[in-house]
Amino acid sequence: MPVIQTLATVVENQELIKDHMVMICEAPEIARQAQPGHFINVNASTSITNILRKPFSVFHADPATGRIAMLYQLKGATTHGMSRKQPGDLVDIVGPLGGNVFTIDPRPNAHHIMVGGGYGVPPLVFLCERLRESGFAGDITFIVGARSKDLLLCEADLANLNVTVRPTTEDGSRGTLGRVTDALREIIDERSAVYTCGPTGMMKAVGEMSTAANVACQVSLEVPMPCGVGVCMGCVVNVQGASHVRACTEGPVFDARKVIWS
Amino acid sequence: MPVIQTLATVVENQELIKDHMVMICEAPEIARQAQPGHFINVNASTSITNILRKPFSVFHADPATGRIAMLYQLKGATTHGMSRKQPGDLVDIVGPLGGNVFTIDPRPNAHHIMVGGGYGVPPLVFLCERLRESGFAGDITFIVGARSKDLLLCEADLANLNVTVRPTTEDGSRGTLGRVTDALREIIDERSAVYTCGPTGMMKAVGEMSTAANVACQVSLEVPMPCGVGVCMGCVVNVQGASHVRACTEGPVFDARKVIWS
Amino acid sequence: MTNLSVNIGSLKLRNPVVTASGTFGFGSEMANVVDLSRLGAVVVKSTSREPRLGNPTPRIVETPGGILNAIGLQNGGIDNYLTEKVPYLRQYDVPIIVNLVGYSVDDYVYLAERITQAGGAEALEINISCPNVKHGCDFSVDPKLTFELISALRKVTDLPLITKLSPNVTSLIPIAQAAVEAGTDGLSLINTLLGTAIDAKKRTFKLANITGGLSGPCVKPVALRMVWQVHNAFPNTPIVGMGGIMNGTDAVEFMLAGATAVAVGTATFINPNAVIEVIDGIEDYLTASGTSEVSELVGAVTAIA
Amino acid sequence: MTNLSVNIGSLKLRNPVVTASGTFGFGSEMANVVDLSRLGAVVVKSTSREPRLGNPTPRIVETPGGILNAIGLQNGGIDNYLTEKVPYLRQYDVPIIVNLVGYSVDDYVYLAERITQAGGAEALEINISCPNVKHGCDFSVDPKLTFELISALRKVTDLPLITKLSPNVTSLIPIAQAAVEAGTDGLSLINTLLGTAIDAKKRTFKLANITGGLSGPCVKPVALRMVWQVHNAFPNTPIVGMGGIMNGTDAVEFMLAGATAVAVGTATFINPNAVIEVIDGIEDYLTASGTSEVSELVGAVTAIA
Ligand SMILES: Cc1cc2nc3c(=O)[nH]c(=O)nc-3n(C[C@H](O)[C@H](O)[C@H](O)COP(=O)(O)OP(=O)(O)OC[C@H]3O[C@@H](n4cnc5c(N)ncnc54)[C@H](O)[C@@H]3O)c2cc1C
Ligand SMILES: Cc1cc2nc3c(=O)[nH]c(=O)nc-3n(C[C@H](O)[C@H](O)[C@H](O)COP(=O)(O)OP(=O)(O)OC[C@H]3O[C@@H](n4cnc5c(N)ncnc54)[C@H](O)[C@@H]3O)c2cc1C
Ligand SMILES: Cc1cc2nc3c(=O)[nH]c(=O)nc-3n(C[C@H](O)[C@H](O)[C@H](O)COP(=O)(O)O)c2cc1C
Ligand SMILES: Cc1cc2nc3c(=O)[nH]c(=O)nc-3n(C[C@H](O)[C@H](O)[C@H](O)COP(=O)(O)O)c2cc1C
Ligand code: FES
Ligand code: FES
Repeated sequence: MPVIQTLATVVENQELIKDHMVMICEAPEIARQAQPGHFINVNASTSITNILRKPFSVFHADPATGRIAMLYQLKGATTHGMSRKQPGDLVDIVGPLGGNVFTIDPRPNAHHIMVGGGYGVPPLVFLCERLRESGFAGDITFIVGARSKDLLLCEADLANLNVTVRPTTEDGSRGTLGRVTDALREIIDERSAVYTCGPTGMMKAVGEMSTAANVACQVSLEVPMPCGVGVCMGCVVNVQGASHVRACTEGPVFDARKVIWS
Repeated sequence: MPVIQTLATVVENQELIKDHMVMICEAPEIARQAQPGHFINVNASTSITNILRKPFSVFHADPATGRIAMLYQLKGATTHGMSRKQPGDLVDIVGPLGGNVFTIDPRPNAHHIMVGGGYGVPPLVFLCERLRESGFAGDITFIVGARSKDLLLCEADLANLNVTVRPTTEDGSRGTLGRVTDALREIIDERSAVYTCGPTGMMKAVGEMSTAANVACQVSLEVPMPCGVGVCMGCVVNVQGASHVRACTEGPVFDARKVIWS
Repeated sequence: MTNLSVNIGSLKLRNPVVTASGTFGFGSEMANVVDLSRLGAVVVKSTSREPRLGNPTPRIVETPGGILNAIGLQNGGIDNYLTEKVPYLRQYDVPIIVNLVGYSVDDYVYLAERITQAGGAEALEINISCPNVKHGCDFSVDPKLTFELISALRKVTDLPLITKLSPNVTSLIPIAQAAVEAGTDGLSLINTLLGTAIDAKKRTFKLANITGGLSGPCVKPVALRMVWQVHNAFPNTPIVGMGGIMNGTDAVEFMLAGATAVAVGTATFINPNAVIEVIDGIEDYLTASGTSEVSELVGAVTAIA
Repeated sequence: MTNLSVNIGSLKLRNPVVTASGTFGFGSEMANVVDLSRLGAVVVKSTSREPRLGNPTPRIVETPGGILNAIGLQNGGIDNYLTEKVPYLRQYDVPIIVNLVGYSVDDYVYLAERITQAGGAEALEINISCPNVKHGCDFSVDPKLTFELISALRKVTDLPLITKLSPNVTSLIPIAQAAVEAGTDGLSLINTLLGTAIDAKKRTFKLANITGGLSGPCVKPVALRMVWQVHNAFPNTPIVGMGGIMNGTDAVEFMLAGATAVAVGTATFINPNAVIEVIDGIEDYLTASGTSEVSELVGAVTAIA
């Protein structure tokens, strides 16, 4: 799969919730290839102290329109640079990147359970889209966690996908009071296929609960990725049976049972 | 005179002629102090290869409105950064800078002759404004040189100042055919007081013609000015009787007879 | 028509642009981004006798105008290199330069013999200068050790030897001289500058290894100075110049300073296609300046009149 | 309330922030920008026995994340310093640290005696490390010469001696050790890294002097590493840390690495008020982190758990 480097034209770039924005841009080649779990390396920093690209998950990719979307949280130089882009501006991106993406549990009666938090939600929304596009009509549950209700992401996107959304908030301002695992515990069973992306602590807990329940769980790891293409060796993680494997090329998606959480 | 460092609000930033723009911003303190010959150090580069401020002459300064204007030619990182500023954006400026500015020949019957080229024109326009504001009603001639007529700057500004404008173009597309010195030669006499700013070669020729005619001529030198405040010793020039004097603090305006052209 | 080819000893490069060791993997990673057969040569990641796991993470952090890395020479070892990496690269019409690293002269000699016998490279880059491993710098700061090492290698291989120098020394001349007298065919410089970064909030170092090697645009002025000094001292020894090359103009600057070839490293992280853009940039420069032979640039810089 | 004061030998600074020699003139130039009495100390431009004209222009060029300078120690000489610069600075309640440069031990001794007798400074910074003049670096690369120089100075003055080290060496430790054993009260580092810049179009060097000294944000990782190494080797010798400090956070990083005080240089060119912002930034950091004494930061960096 060829990696595309392109100056994509920004079509839309708007705030979704506080400090979180969605950028839509035109990148036909990438839109054709991108799958849930793939990420895009963005070069948008104007600060001399940040010269590297930063990775962002593919949120939507539409081969028909040739457009892709990224959902980003305002953090540092790159995301602030992205936030200043106007429709019509160009954004320097490389992608789709990632050697191992989400693989759909093929069981027809599978209950696909997405567990997402923060900017871990978008790739899982993309996965739900592709599940439905693939003709899967069965159960999909999306457990989305946040500190409070105004930080919950993407409920709108999920509405149209006939997905059972189970919000959990740590302050109980919406949905289940507590953590995503509190919601997961209630529904996990042998039909479950769990996919998770979000804060590392959350993914670890979800992975362990799934493994304990003997349910397959795929986690999309977040570690700094200086190059994103497998040549810098800066993104290595430890997995069962192999030390220092590259998260960008062996991952970012890993089998939860294999991950050694540091 | 205190040097002001401020984030000035851009009021207007528009193209004047090809590759030349005028930025107007709000800087009351600077507007109050600035005199013709003063310059402003602008920090607007977003390129990691250009971390220093760059100097720009004061084009207009209005204590009443608290606004200053700079006319800039698009060259590198700083000027391109300036060109992207929208009204309402902030621009990081330091000024007014310069230890020696234009001094007006006090003779009531003096014939003030400005000789400007390229972005050397704006500080001389400012000087004409101040001459008229000071109540001087006598003769002011402005010799403005350019390669061809569409590169002539600021004729509009001068129209209202009862200044005799003598354009010279190297292709004869407007005014006198030839160099500014061809126009100067025709009018220079003992009443003349010459002030010049522009390409170094032009200033040298104007200075030498004035000196030969025994007429005082003030030149505003252009050399790279890494700090603009007199501490880096990077801007030094040689003048009669003194080697390596700082153009930013002893100048930028010098007596043409003193300058040793390298 | 411009002629881009250059020679390093008996090694002919179709153009002066190679990859910097450790920034291009073993080529396979980049084959879906870059047409490898356009490169002057592929310089692969440092290869050692045994596989190495390298340092713990974080291994790379950003600094003003550059990055610090402390990978610690993670690599699969010589067996893996010869059985997996070489066959893959041989699919492409591009010379391989393997970067060798060891703890002792024996290690280097063993590696050179294995590769020479197996035909596993067109040239050997001898890394005596990695700042991120213990003893990594013993050779690079000691002319005597450098002379011993290169002499020993010269005996066991006819492959062109390119000795990679460390910038973390008072003067590169004695080290370069030792390598030249021992029969090195070329010199490559610079490796990374030893540095560190600190997280003020956490009051810890940012790298697990504490110190790391600085690379990227920020080091270019130091690298250019060193290339120029070494070229002046040894005008007949080809230099592979590197350190912050981001585009064709940077590459031309290195050649004017005295480099016969140039390597692109950190730039590849920011711009996966950088190495190709550097080749095209050099060609554009030659055309624009009416220069027919790229070799005319080598050492052609002069003082301001 | 936070306590910002630190000591370098017998010299008390109200806060750890001083100006870097050669980037703040003799103070007078900056008096209309900065309230000099807020500074820990004013470190003035290198002063020599005779006036010096310095190098031809261009003297300063921009590089990625920094600048190269080759001023060549232009200054008015010791007489001018004592008759004009000192009386001016004495209008302000701020310690003066004069940076001394000479060709020989005699020069330095002469300067130290003149200044001590005239009460022309509260401390002497001994510049043995300017890369932009011939012989400027002889002392800085030779422990024996450094020992001789500092010993000679120690005999003729009771003023605190701060020896300024060059980063262009394989190891700073032997030089630092020589200065410490000869009785220096403190060390300041780093001076500039030797580099060059080339104009590809013109095929000339950009600096009239060919080489220059690199400073600014780009050198921070190297400077931090050196401060940390020297502090580890000589934990009781106060260090004035510098190299790319642009804000309070940078300054805190240097103190965590082992600096007792910090100097702001190139930042002043970009932001004339930088030195004040650094002072305020350190104070904010101390308040935010609930640290009462700035001295608690010195050398407090630890490895990642
Ligand atoms: C596979 C993958 C997918 C991702 N998808 C998304 C996404 O869809 N949306 C989204 O918003 N984010 C996503 N991220 C996270 C995002 O890439 C980072 O937050 C990125 O650093 C933001 O860039 P920035 O320049 O704005 O902030 P930065 O300047 O990078 O700083 C962000 C914060 O992270 C810290 N930091 C940065 N780099 C490092 C490092 N190397 N080591 C330690 N700390 C560091 C900084 O100190 C700062 O506190 C993803 C990350 C990965 C690995
Ligand atoms: C007192 C004074 C007043 C000025 N007033 C104006 C004005 O009113 N309007 C205006 O448009 N310009 C003015 N200038 C010129 C302006 O400051 C420069 O052109 C400036 O370099 C433009 O900045 P930049 O970042 O856009 O371009 P840069 O990135 O600085 O590059 C511009 C060009 O100049 C070259 N250059 C830059 N710095 C140096 C250096 N140190 N040595 C050699 N070459 C160098 C570059 O190579 C490039 O070709 C003035 C200069 C001075 C000294
Ligand atoms: C992440 C990384 C890993 C590197 N690994 C090696 C290596 O294994 N062997 C080696 O000789 N040099 C290694 N280097 C140094 C580069 O080959 C090169 O000398 C240096 O980065 C300067 O070039 P640049 O500024 O273009 O990156 C590495 C550099 C980086 C950034
Ligand atoms: C233009 C310029 C002139 C300098 N002149 C001197 C000098 O005269 N004496 C000296 O010891 N250091 C001199 N230095 C070095 C600085 O004092 C300081 O060591 C170096 O710039 C690193 O700090 P910085 O990155 O904050 O600038 C000079 C630096 C610059 C940029
Ligand atoms: S991010 Fe560079 S190897 Fe994975
Ligand atoms: S510009 Fe720095 S001294 Fe004149």
